Amino acid sequence: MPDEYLVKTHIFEGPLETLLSLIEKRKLFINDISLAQVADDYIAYVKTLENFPLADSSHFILIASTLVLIKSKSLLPDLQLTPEEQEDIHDLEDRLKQYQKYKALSVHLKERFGIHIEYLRLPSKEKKIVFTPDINTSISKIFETVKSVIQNIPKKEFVPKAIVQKVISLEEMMTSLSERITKSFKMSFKDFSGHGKAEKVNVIVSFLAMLELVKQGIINVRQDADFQDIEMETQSVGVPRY
Amino acid sequence: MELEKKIEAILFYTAEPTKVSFLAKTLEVKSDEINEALVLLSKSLETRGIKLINHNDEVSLVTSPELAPLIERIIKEERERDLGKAGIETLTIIAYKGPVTKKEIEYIRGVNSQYAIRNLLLRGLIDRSVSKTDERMVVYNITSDTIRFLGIKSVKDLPEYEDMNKQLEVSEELENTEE
Amino acid sequence: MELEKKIEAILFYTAEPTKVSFLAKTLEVKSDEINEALVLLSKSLETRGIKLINHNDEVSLVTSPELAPLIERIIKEERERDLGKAGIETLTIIAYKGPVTKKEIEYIRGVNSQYAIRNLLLRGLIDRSVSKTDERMVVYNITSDTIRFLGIKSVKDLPEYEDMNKQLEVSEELENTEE
Repeated sequence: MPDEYLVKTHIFEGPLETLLSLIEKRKLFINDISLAQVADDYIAYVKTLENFPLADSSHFILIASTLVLIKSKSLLPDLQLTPEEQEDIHDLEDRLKQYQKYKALSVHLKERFGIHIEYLRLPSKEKKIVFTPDINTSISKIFETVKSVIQNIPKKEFVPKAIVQKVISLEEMMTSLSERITKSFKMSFKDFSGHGKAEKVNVIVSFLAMLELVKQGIINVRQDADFQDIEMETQSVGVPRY
Repeated sequence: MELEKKIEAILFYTAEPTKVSFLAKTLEVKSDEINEALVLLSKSLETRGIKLINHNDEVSLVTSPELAPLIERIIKEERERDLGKAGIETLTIIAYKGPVTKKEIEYIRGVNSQYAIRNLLLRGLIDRSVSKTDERMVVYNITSDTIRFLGIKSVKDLPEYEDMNKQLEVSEELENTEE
Repeated sequence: MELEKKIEAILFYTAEPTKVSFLAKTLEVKSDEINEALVLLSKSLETRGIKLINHNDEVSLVTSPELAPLIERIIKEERERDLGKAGIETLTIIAYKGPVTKKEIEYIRGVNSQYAIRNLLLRGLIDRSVSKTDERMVVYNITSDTIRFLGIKSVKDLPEYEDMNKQLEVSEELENTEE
């Protein structure tokens, strides 16, 4: 295992922990408003985690996608969320609240653990050793046991090999988006994101990238009706700011 | 002779966590009677240098927590104390929420908790058992050793323990009615 | 805190006859004070399941003499008890892998094994010795009594010994790959 991994894991914070610390830094309560507020900071952090070699990076991206939903909803109040998406949002709030609670409780344990240990009596020498096998002390039982013990030994590859599908990075998506928009100033979000074909995460990252471009004033978006495709066009054709 | 005297002698002799059912069988009384006697024994030890701890139907005699510095003066080997952040967090969830599955722990922490769980198992701070409600599920609980390391008499002595359990029950009820 | 509480905790913990002079030194008081406290302690234990004995200026805590038959019964119970899953697994690993350290056993089983090892030692199924390659390490082997009981001449006669022994090999760095 490369040393680099070890170093990284020591400073590693999980996605919920990251998100919670962003909220707590701003002294906010956990709700959709505060989550929308910290979404950008969180995504900026996730960007720094690119090429993070662990399965956990997918946890980060999935939470990022829920945050994008929350943020989109706050920017576009008319945006209709599916019951599944609403559930995702509710779920994230709930998990964060639980995590916050346990994190606070863990302070109590940390303060107590190993400080005032209650000691058992040492193994007494007055106990006499008497040879007392039991019914299982037999060759056949021992042979049967050794086989099952060997089967359960943790494999040397204890680290879960990231079987994560390659999730398109935010950066790549932004570049691709701005390039394609300068080529044809009008295009639809559906065409761009490959909605229906691409992974859900990629669609969300596309959407996020689009919102980011709107914010930076590079493109305009228009959605004529709920659930209809979103039209994107550049404000100043041929003058990309990148 | 009073039951609590006999229990004290047995626990003194065994010098490790001992099941209430074993005491009942050996002393030929019901577990309820053992539990009543344990309450009396615990009370009578209040002013003494040793204490009774009770966890998951296992009891043991231990030195008083406030005497830890004294005992440590006569222990030769250094004790490892640092569990790390992941270890403490995972132990907290298991202490307050146990019996709990790996999946539940990971849901709350938002990260893979395999190493943290394994490390706690190796240190004897948690144990693994089959869920009482679903035999296919493996659940984790803290051990009597954790109680000793925390310097408490029972998991109920943890700050906010009762509150947490009440809250958990309420949220579980809500979940059930939602379904 | 009262001296007798401290003395009680030390005697409880050490579980062997302890010199009054050692108590005086550890508690940083005069031997006379220790002796006075011992009288008080002895008195407070009168109604308890444990007693203080003082022999040639060596003191220790023991179970009350009138409870001796009870303790005899416990000893018998302990010896007749099944080894349990933890016991048989630990014995198996020591048989196929001995000489083996506690840490290796725990790494292979994935759980703390101190109580299982202690029980196997008391039952005379395994013994402990100092490693030939590293004097600071304690290693475990099955006893010659166990080998004889199994009806073999040496552990090498266990089925598929070489193969199983190799498969029980654990990697050098044991743990430490923690979060």
